[in-house]
Amino acid sequence: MSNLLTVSPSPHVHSDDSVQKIMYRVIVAMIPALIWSVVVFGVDALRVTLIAVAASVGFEYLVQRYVMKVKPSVSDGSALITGMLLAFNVPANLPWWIIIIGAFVSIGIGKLSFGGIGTNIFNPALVGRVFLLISFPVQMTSYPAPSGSGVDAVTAPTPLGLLKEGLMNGQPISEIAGNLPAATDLLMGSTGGSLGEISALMLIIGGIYMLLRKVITWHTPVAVLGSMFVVAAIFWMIDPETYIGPAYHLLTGGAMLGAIFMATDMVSSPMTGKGQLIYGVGIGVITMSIRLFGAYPEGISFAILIMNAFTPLINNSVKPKRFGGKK
Amino acid sequence: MAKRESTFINMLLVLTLVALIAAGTLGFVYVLTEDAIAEAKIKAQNEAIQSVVPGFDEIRETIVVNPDEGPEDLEIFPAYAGGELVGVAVKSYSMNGFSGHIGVMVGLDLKGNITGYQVLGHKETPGLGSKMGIWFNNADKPGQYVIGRNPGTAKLEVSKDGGEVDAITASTITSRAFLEALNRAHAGFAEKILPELNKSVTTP
Amino acid sequence: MSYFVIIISAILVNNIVLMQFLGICPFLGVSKRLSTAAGMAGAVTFVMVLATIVTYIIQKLVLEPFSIQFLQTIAFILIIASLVQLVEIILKKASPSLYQALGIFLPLITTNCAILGVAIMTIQKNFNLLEGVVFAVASSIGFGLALIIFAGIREHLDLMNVPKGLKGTPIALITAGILAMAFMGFSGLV
Amino acid sequence: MDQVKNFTKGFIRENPVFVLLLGMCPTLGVTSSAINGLGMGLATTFVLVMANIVVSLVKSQIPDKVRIPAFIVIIATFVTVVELVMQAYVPALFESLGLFIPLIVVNCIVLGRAEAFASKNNLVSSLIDGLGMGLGFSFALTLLGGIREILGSGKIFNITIFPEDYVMLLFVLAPGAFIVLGYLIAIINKMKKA
Amino acid sequence: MLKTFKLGGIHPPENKFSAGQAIRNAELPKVVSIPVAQHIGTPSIAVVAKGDKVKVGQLIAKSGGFVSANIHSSVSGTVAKLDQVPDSLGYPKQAIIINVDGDEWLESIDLSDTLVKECDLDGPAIVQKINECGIVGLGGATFPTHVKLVPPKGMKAEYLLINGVECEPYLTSDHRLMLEKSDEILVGTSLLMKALNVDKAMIGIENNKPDAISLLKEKSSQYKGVQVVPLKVKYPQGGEKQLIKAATGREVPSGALPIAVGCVVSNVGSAFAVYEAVQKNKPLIERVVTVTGKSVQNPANLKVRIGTPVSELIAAIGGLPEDTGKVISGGPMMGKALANVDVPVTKGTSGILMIPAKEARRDEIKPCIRCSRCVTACPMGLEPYLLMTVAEKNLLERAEAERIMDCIECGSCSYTCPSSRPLLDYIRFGKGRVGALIRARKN
Repeated sequence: MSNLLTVSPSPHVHSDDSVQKIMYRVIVAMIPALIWSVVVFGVDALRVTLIAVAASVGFEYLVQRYVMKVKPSVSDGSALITGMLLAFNVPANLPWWIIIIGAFVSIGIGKLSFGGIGTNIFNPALVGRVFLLISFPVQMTSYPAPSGSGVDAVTAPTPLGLLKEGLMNGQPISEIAGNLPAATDLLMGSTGGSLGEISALMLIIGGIYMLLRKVITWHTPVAVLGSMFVVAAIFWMIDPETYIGPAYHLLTGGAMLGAIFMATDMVSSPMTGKGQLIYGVGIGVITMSIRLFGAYPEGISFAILIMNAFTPLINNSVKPKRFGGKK
Repeated sequence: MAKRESTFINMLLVLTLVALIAAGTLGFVYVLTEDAIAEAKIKAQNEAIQSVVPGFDEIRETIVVNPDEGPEDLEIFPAYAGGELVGVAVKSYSMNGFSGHIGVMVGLDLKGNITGYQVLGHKETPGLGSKMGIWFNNADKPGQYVIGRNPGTAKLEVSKDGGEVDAITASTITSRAFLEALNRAHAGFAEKILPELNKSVTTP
Repeated sequence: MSYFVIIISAILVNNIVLMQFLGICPFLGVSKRLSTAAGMAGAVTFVMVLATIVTYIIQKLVLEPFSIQFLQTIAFILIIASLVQLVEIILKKASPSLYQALGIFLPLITTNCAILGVAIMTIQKNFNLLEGVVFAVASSIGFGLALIIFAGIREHLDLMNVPKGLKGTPIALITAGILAMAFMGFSGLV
Repeated sequence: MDQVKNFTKGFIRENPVFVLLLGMCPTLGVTSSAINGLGMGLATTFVLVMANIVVSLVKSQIPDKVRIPAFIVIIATFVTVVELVMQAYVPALFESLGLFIPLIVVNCIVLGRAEAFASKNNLVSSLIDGLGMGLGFSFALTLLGGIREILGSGKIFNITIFPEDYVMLLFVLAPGAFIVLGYLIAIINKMKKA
Repeated sequence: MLKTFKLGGIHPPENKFSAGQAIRNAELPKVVSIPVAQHIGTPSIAVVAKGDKVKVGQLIAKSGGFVSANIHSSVSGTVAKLDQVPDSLGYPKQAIIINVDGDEWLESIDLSDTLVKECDLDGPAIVQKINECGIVGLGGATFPTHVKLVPPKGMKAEYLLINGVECEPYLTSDHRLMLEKSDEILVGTSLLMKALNVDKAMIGIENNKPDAISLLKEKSSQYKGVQVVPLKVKYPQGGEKQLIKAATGREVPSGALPIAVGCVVSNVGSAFAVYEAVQKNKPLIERVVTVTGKSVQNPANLKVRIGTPVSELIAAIGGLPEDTGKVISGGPMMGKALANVDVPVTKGTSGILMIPAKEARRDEIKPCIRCSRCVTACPMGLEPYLLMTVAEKNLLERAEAERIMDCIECGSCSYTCPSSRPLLDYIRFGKGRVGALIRARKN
């Protein structure tokens, strides 16, 4: 025997799945929504996305290389996703330096402080997003009007913002309803909002792709949207003049973006299907309490971060069904 | 020095002694600072009034009024200079802030023009609604400057509702509530102070 | 103030740990394991409610009638310290099993500023006795909630390779910061 | 005992906040600005020094079993003194520090130093220890407050550094306290090792 | 709906290249080296010495205890020496080395091909015969068969399960055996039923072997109580606990043996060996071995004498392919990589698999992204990602509480991990440590 044989423990074959493949599938799933945002907000959507992605990947590389002094892992594509998701969660007219701060917070505080990919408790893009929302409330809530020809000075409130303002003003829903965008607009996404959240349809297409490619399972999105639907429906039935119908809630305020792309983040969501159901219901209920009674009109970012914090507890108490039953 | 034994008598004695000395010391310091504390409190209130009503030397008895039968009474502090009424400070409020209650001290001159205001308390969103303390007090931006306006001649409203005041960016609700507090202050002034003034004008 | 508002406010909106910074020492110190966190939360609830009741009575029956409110701090801390001692002694005699569970946390509670803080806040907010008790219970639930979420996170982080300099307290603080950020979503809820 | 070392140990090497991780509640609670941090630090320093002095003076007179209650009374007395004095002469600072002034009484640094140091050492050492620790605490709070103030409101000691449009509000709010302190401790940890 | 087990499982590519190749006899080797430890349990004790003449089928090593098995000479010739020879991992192990001389069998062995259905022996006598002939589980675990046939006190077997699943990719030896020796296997099954005193037997076969299913189904009608159960294709269906779950719906409790739910599992190869032992008086001296691989031109199923060097099997299929990077004894999921190809075939060798160099090396280990694929894949309902971490951090008590000892080492987790993490390696390590802890506690 001239050539040496490799000796290693079993198994000796491996599926052809890899982290990169999973990450790139997520990116592919985001492309419809990205294209749509360019259609609606023009080149500015692209500008924001590029800055966010470049800054996220850049910070990941720099911090890993020079601060943590480890081998940079940017090639796995996770920083790219964080950048894209961050961009999806901000207005298309956000100044460049705020985007860069957001990317730094996402990657530096949200991800690398915990040790990098796979170790973070919270969804990094949401850490960045909520940080920006609290730090720069004006810039983060002045959404450009959808025009298709770049961003001009006109701002457009989000559908939920409109609703909240009307309600705060003491108007009943039947009076506000005239100002609210139609359901088709919400589905297609020609309203004000963050650049990736506006078109429920495009997000659902991406979600179906991820389901088919087994990047995500149905548990989290269904639990989030289902529980939101139930809570919204209960209040709507109690008083349709104060609480708008459940469909409106599902199609607005980043509910789809959150349920399909943010809450399903593998690292920060529970491991078992049952755990994901609990987690998703938690997100849905918290989102609805914030929307109906709190100060923030959309709420799902906060809800996901809060349930991220519960993920270790859920993993601890909701174990997979063991073979052979309980000991 | 030998350590004192932990006998019951010793423990009781020491604790009692420590407590007595402590109480004594505190009583002494309390008496020493009592007046200063009271003074500081009055000073703080006067400073708030002073910041909204210029040039007075005396605050006379507080007048309580509730112009719109709202959940809270307004307190009117009449400010006098040389025995002459020069303006009033009205402690007003609105319940319609983004997060509920907003308290504002509003200064009005004898014509009902706003001479100043100070936000006393609020729970508005930091960085958005919370800007009302400076936003409406910015002389460089006439559109949002409320000093000098008179809610009696034209009710203060945000431009979105057809009024003349520019709302805080992305905080229309807070702005609306804030202006409501100003209008309410003026209503209180109009109910209690204005009739008196008119009386004194007509009967010299 | 309605009881519901007090409860929501104390647990979520003004969470005693994440928003008011009270009880940080046990929050950081006793949140390493889930079981101890639960024990601490139980002990704190017990003492906090008891302390709030007793300090309230002292405030209304002694300090206010004699106009010696300036002795509040010294009076309250003595009450809490002796209360903790008393609870420890009674528990040891009456329920050894409960003492086993809560005993080791009791001495730590004297210096838990959440207890004194809640007692003083009950007076400052002009609560009546029942509101004070509700407030104390809700505050301790808020404390327990933060503590238990945190214990889960820290048990998880123990298994992760957190960068060396950030291991332990620093990453715990940063996590608490992000958690506090998330809890800000509840603002305006009451 | 080397009194210089005794004095300076509180600044970095045994800094009560960054290294000993004591007194976290006021550290996080009042540091929305440098001035608040400094005020709280100095108030605590006063209590710390006075309590250390008194404890070291009377230590031999106090039976062991009532040591802790006696110390608490002594500390609470000085806390109340601080409370009254601040209320009278710096009411604005008193208002902004709020609840955390009476809470000095449960600050582990104070009881900790009284118990661990003053009850075993002579007057001069105890005084210097209290002063060093107190100033170390003040330094930590001022630093933390300063960083938060610059990042969160663009000012330091109320002097504007950069315009308000560019500030990150989060840093003056609760989350900012945790995050900044977390990274500060990490940096100090790293410095200590180097 | 086809039956299968509920939890976890994966679908690796099957690659059963040799499924169409009839079993053929491998050439007689010149020298055999027969290890004295070819089974789980106590090693056997050699009863021959250097220079002794032996015949095929002659006892050369005696069972060393209750859980042990006799070993017989697979060839005729002279004992050259008793020596330490390297095993698959390169560790020296005691073996009997015999120089082959002709092919002279013991006269007591019936070498005819005639099917003998009838058997006069009673249960205990059958067990005795199986014990004498050194039959062990041929699926790979090599647990002595006679031990399984004597349930512990208070336990009663209800079902005999014959494992014809062969869920490992590449391997086809059981498949071929079922096609070519179906009657013998069925007789062997009946004998095992008699030995166990049960009246129900099920032969579990995965649905990717429809020819074997239909053949055995057709023939089994002649055997009372024997039923063929087609199963959905899913790895690791051939695991004892998974097979029981799939066929009977019963779950073996954690830490217990199949007999706890009234089941005894035996491989088809073992059933065939039982037939030969009881009806033909032939000890276990040869077995079918699949020799295959992606680059192997002529994959084959060879009937091989125990002790034949692996290198001779590789020579029999035309030599080691150029690109070979790894040679595995067994299947790709649970087999052992060989450090050299001079090691002998033992009773547990079900296949020799040659893996091309480009597939032999593992990918770079990346951090866990908590995708939960391993949790989904684990057929025991464990959390491999967690077990790996607690094993790595040496948190043995946590590992035990997370039921690390339940792991059947099927490798589904490592197979499925997108980060190429060596989950099973660490879990094995942890199992070793936790096992030692448990033993220490008992003592």
